[in-house]
Amino acid sequence: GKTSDSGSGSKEASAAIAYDIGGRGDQSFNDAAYAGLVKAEKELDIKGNDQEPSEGESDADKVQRLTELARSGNNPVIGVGFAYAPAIKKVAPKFPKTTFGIIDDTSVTGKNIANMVFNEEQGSYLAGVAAAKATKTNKVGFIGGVEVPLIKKFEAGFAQGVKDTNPKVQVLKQYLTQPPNFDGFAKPDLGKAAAQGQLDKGADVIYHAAGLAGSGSIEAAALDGKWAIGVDSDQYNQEGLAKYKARILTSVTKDVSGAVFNLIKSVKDGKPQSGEVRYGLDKDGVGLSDSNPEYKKMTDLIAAVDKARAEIISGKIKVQTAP
Amino acid sequence: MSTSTVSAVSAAPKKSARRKLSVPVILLIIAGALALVSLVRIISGADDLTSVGQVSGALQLAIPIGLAGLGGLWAERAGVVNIGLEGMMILGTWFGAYAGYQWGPWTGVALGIVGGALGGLLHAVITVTFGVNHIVSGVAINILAVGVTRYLSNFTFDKAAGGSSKQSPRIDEITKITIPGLSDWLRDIQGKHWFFVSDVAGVLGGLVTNLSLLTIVALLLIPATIWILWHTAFGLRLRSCGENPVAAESLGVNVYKYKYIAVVVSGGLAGLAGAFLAIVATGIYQEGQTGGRGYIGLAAMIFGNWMPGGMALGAGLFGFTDSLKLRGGAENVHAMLLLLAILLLLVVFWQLYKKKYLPAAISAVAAVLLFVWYSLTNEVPSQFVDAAPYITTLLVLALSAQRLRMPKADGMPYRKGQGK
Amino acid sequence: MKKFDKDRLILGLAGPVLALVVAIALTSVVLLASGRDPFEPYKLMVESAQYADIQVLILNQAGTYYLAALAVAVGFRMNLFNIGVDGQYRLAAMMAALVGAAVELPGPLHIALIVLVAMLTGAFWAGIAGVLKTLRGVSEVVSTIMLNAIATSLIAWLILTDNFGVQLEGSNDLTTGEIAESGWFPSVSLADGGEIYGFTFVAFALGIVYWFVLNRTRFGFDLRATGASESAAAASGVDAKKMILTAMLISGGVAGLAGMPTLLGDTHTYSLSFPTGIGFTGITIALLGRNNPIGIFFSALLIAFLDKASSALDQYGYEKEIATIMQGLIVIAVVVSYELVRRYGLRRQQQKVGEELAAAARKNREEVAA
Amino acid sequence: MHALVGENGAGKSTLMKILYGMQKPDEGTITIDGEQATFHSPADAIARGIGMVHQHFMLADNLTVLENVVLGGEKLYGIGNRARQKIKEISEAYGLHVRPDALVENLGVADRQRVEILKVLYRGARILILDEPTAVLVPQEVDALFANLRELKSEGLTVIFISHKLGEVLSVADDITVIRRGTTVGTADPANTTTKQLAELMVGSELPSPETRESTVTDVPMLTIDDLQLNATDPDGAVREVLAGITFTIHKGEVLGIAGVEGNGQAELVEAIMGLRDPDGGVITLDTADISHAPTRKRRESGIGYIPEDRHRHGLLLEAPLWENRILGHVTEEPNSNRGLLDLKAARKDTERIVKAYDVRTPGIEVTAASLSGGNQQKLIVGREMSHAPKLLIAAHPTRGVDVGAQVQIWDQIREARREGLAVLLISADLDELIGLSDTLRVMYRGRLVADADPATITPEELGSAMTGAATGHLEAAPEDEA
Ligand SMILES: Nc1ncnc2c1ncn2[C@@H]1O[C@H](COP(=O)(O)OP(=O)(O)OP(=O)(O)O)[C@@H](O)[C@H]1O
Ligand SMILES: Nc1ncnc2c1ncn2[C@@H]1O[C@H](COP(=O)(O)OP(=O)(O)OP(=O)(O)O)[C@@H](O)[C@H]1O
Ligand SMILES: [Mg+2]
Ligand SMILES: [Mg+2]
Repeated sequence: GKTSDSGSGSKEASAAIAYDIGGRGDQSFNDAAYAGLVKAEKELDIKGNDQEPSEGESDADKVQRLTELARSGNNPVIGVGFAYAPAIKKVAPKFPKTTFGIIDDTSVTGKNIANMVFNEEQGSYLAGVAAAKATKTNKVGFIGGVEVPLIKKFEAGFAQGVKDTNPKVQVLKQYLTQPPNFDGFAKPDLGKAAAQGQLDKGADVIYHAAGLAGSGSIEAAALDGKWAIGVDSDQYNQEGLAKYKARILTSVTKDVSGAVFNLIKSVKDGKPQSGEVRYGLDKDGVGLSDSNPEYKKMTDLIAAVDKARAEIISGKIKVQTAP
Repeated sequence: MSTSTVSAVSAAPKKSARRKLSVPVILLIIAGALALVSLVRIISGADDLTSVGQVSGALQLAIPIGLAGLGGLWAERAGVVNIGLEGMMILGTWFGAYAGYQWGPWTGVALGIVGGALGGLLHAVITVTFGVNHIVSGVAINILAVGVTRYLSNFTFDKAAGGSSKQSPRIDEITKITIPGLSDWLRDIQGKHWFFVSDVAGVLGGLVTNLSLLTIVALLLIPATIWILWHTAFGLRLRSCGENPVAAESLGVNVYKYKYIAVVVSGGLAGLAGAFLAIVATGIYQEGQTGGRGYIGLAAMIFGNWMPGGMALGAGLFGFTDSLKLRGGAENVHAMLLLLAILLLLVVFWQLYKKKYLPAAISAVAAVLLFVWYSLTNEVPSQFVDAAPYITTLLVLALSAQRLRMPKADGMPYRKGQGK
Repeated sequence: MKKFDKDRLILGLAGPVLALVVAIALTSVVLLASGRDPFEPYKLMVESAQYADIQVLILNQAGTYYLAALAVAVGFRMNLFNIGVDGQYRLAAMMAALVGAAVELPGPLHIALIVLVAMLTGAFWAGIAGVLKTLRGVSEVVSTIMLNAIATSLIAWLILTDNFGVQLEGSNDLTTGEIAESGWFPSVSLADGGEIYGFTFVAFALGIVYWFVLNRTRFGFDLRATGASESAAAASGVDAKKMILTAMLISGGVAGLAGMPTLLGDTHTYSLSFPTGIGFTGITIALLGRNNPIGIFFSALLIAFLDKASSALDQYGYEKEIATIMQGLIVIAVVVSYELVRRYGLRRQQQKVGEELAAAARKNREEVAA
Repeated sequence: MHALVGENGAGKSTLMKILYGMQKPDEGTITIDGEQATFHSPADAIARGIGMVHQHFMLADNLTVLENVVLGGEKLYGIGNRARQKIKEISEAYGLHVRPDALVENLGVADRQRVEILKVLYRGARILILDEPTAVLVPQEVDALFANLRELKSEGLTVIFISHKLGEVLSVADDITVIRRGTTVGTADPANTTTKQLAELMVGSELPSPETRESTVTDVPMLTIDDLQLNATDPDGAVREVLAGITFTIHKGEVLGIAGVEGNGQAELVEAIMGLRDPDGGVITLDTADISHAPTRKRRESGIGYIPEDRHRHGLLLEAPLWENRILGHVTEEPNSNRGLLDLKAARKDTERIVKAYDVRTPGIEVTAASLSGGNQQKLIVGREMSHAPKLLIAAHPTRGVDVGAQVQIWDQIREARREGLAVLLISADLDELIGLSDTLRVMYRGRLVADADPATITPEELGSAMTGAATGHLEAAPEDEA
């Protein structure tokens, strides 16, 4: 029979992204990828396509989605999130001329596969340094959304950063849910309760890697007059959190949007990225934001963070990726 | 001798099956439970077990569940099973947030209730007027609510500043009250970690600290429900529709009307639960925010034997363990192992007293195992911590004798004029 | 008897057709109200379903749904509401994948072992609810909701690399390790449309077994009798408790199979991204199909179609949530129309009874007069 | 006091439901006090002073008497103390002995009946409709009821009542209407009509009598019960004796009748014999096999037939077609199944046979059991149980709610099977039936067999007094039965 070749006549260059759970509008990971696509549309004069997953779908759906996107002439086709790994493994060999990008995974490899990965642990390490410097109670908190290896990377880096800076500081950690229950990325009231628990125990800096649920943590910390550290994007500038921005000390950024843009650009330029493309502190792929004026005033803290940054880049400090 | 009257003899009189717990007895039970928890707290050092924060967190987590459960109770007391609570709750979050961010939180609450009530109305039309299986209708409403809210978000929140297709802009807060002197005083006492006294202070403190006005409204709805359903003519009629609608009909009660009212109120309460989640607990609408709490509410209602007090207890238990796990679960839940071991020990004594030797032996072994687990470890793996609320509920249900009595005609189709 | 009553056949078909028309009309109203073209989405969906690869996707999904729905239906047939199919199939798939990856056996044996483990695990997990219900009177609605959540935690713990999980180098996913090829269920390959999982056919075959067991065996009769009236069944010699436990075990066993098409035909491992929520869709489908194996088959196809064909909408600027709305509306419309048709049929039957009695009465009167 | 009689499914209940506004008539008029009335709902009928006590009680088990009574009439006296007071008042005025705060669930049938009557009086009804009010009462209770009714009549109330017991109809009614298949076929004046004439008017046949004098009793024991003990645990943990020291033997060809006011353990005795309850002590032997703890199915297979007291709860699958109901209870036996598989064809065929042989009035075997009238449902059950040639038949109220014509049939069936060696345990509230059919009589009171009697000599009145616990031991026909 026929196959789903929507064959939209690929005269115009186009790129596509396929989202992970949450999809567009999650104000986090997926939105960042979308921002990269939009930027590429504007600056590179290409057409951007994006597709959402359905809840609880299987690999077969992802295979179908990627196939359809590749077949209709999109190049590159980017899978947002490690869940796309098995699908890309199946689809990439069938479209050798198309570049496939995958974020957060290096387990599938191929000539036409670009694995975009981030050293989240490095950014988190810096957050740990900042937290250790900012705390007055010698207690800081980490809140992870869902207990998966990726989020544990955040925890590991953070804890190491804290310990290396001030061994006396205690790190409280709490995960909100267990996979495949991804509520821990979506329910702010869980983040709030967890943060409240840590605040009650005396923590005065709370770092969350919990997506939207983290906004609850930020709220709790802010209402209590304590520090919150954001994640993924610079949450100080996030509209939904404007009310609490004064208490958002800093955020660990992860430049998914840049990574997406770079891949599209490389394809457009005829030199498609391939293999592992790692974004660490060195390339500003991850980092620590400094939009909060209060943060800018903490010179001691900034100095410590900058020192740590330099040492990580130079390789003097090796940051662990698992707690 | 054929003239003897028989009327007095009839069936051997049985004792009333319903034992009424008097207020002092209830208080005594609560005090006993608290003392036990206090003991465990002292032994394990998990001071968070009855802290102000823990109790107030538990309250916040319990309220949406309790409101949903109350919604379920209204519907089922009138004989309509409402598994659509989840969907009505979703409608509540959406409508509540939609109105809330534009016109203020209280308007949000009102519209959230309306949203849920609309879901309830649909459920009533399908189940009462068309006589469709209640579960089917509920499941359909759950699907529909997800679809409708997500669809609508594309046209509303997506365009709003600070919102997206999955999330609303931030909603203003509802006033929170803290009784100034009292709250601090109680917090101080709790902070001293004395046996029992601190625990009482913690619990009371949790109930007077940072209390959203909507929380108070929600709490008041429980006695209000008891009063309406059990002490008014309206409530009697409503309940009769769930017990024996044909009998009610034969006495001139308009069964359809009461079922409609009950189901719409049920939806409204679920909607309020949703609005609470969006406006008080979170401050935004968030896709998937309800996360099955409607089902948990239903479970709490069954747990509570279709009675408001029991339902509140179920929701409270759930909120309590949920809060425990979120607030440093590894330690708190570890302490719960000890609590459980002690409770099981009490069960053993009870069973021995009742001469049930085999169950006693089983309970004893379980208690010992728990105790060994407790003493050999420092924390519980976070994966199991997550399961704590669910396991606790199951254990409580399994250990307490179950004499569930649901309304007799619950879930049964009813057609006017077709009673036997 | 008048098994092939023409009226009855027409009535039987009229229901679903009417329902679909109404549901589509209502969906169009929603589209129109939101300023969208009220008809194009259907066209897009139907067009998309003409592609072989989408058809394969639909069929495979329907097979999975079919198993989950059968599991739910077994419970429903005796008034047991197994909300726990979701947890049961996930735990079962996980355990089956673990065992499957740990051993290597000749082909059919390997598969048989995996399937057996899945069924036993599903049955075990459902059995907990069954035991709690029979021994302690715990409502299965509550216990299965709780067990779903507990299953999630248990899986999360088991799949840790410290326990039984495997984390591939460079991957952020946790898996149970890959099952050797001898444990893969052969698929039916189409030229360019992908592969129909072999287990899909097993699923549909199970529908026949379900029908046969329920309608043609003593056990099935007992089960249905218990569902229709527990007290009457008990008096007829059914051990209600044993029946509850058995039904729960069977339901769980079938639920355990729901993950098999995907596991044996596609992923060959259980990972954090294994499909979820199938148990809940199964409830919808079982209800929509009225616990009848053929009804369930068509419902599963319908829901799978809406699921898969709707992804095409996204591309053309339509919100694909419209398909979810449609699902809800279809379920409502279908069950309402079933009910209306049933009532109409009942009225006709009563009329017939009445006519017969009236005729008899007339005859009687004539006799009395004579 | 107007009596309405007619065979099963004649339309008596339906007519009364129309009168009470629960169903709508297609044509015709209702006139009350010379004024034409149309009712859209029971509320209209209640407003016009009509009250109805239904054949199947309309009480919510889980509510208290008070709640059941005030329901729908809350405006009258509220739902609190005023209502309680009023209930006590009415209860005393008519000697109803109703306790307002008891849970209906815990009441016996007679009490429930009085609650039903009180419900009607509470609303100040002037016209009282009673659908088969005496079917479940013992003679003394019937007398008490009629005394109540006479009192009401003397206060100017109108009473319409339906009964299959023609004797009592003649004794209390002032006027009688006979209906058959939905139309009035005649009226009768109780003063100069005999039961025989009335029966002929109803069904065109003679008044049946359960008399059975030729004895077929053998000395081969079929069912032996020895010192049976059954306990129940109340919700508050207290253990109650439900049955104690029950000992009796039923021989082949013998009918053992058990008399007793409902709720004195008869139901539990039946359940213990059927295996629905596990006895706490004692031995049950069926045809030399010890079945004390055997599962129900095993007992049924080894030859126990069961006509349950509550056919809707224990005898039928109401929503299933007749042929499936024919399989119920005998799914493992011929012709219903064969080595684990059902034989639908044979089952259908056999259902057709039963429908014919037992005159079950139905348009076919595909209709649901619920669509049959009560009497016809009963005939189907009897037909089913007799079809498996049972060794022992447990018949609880086998003719309750069954018209005279069908009664004869059922009695004949039992007699015939008895002649072929069937042992029968008969439990009935209809004392004429009990005395007429039984070879031996036992009286049950508070879970014990307290008296026995010879059916040849005993009268219903004497039996009735023993049922209330007033007499024990061997009851003699003469009044000087030992105390
Ligand atoms: N509106 C109607 N049209 C035609 N037939 C009807 C109608 N209403 C009732 N019937 C039939 O007439 C019979 C009436 O049953 P009803 O309950 O009135 O009988 P009954 O005289 O009370 O019998 P029983 O003595 O068993 O209680 C039923 O069998 C039913 O099939
Ligand atoms: N409108 C109607 N048209 C035709 N048949 C009807 C109608 N309403 C009721 N019936 C029939 O009336 C019968 C109900 O009779 P009912 O149950 O009152 O009989 P019954 O002899 O009084 O039974 P029981 O003694 O068990 O109460 C059923 O067969 C039902 O199908
Ligand atoms: Mg009748
Ligand atoms: Mg009758």
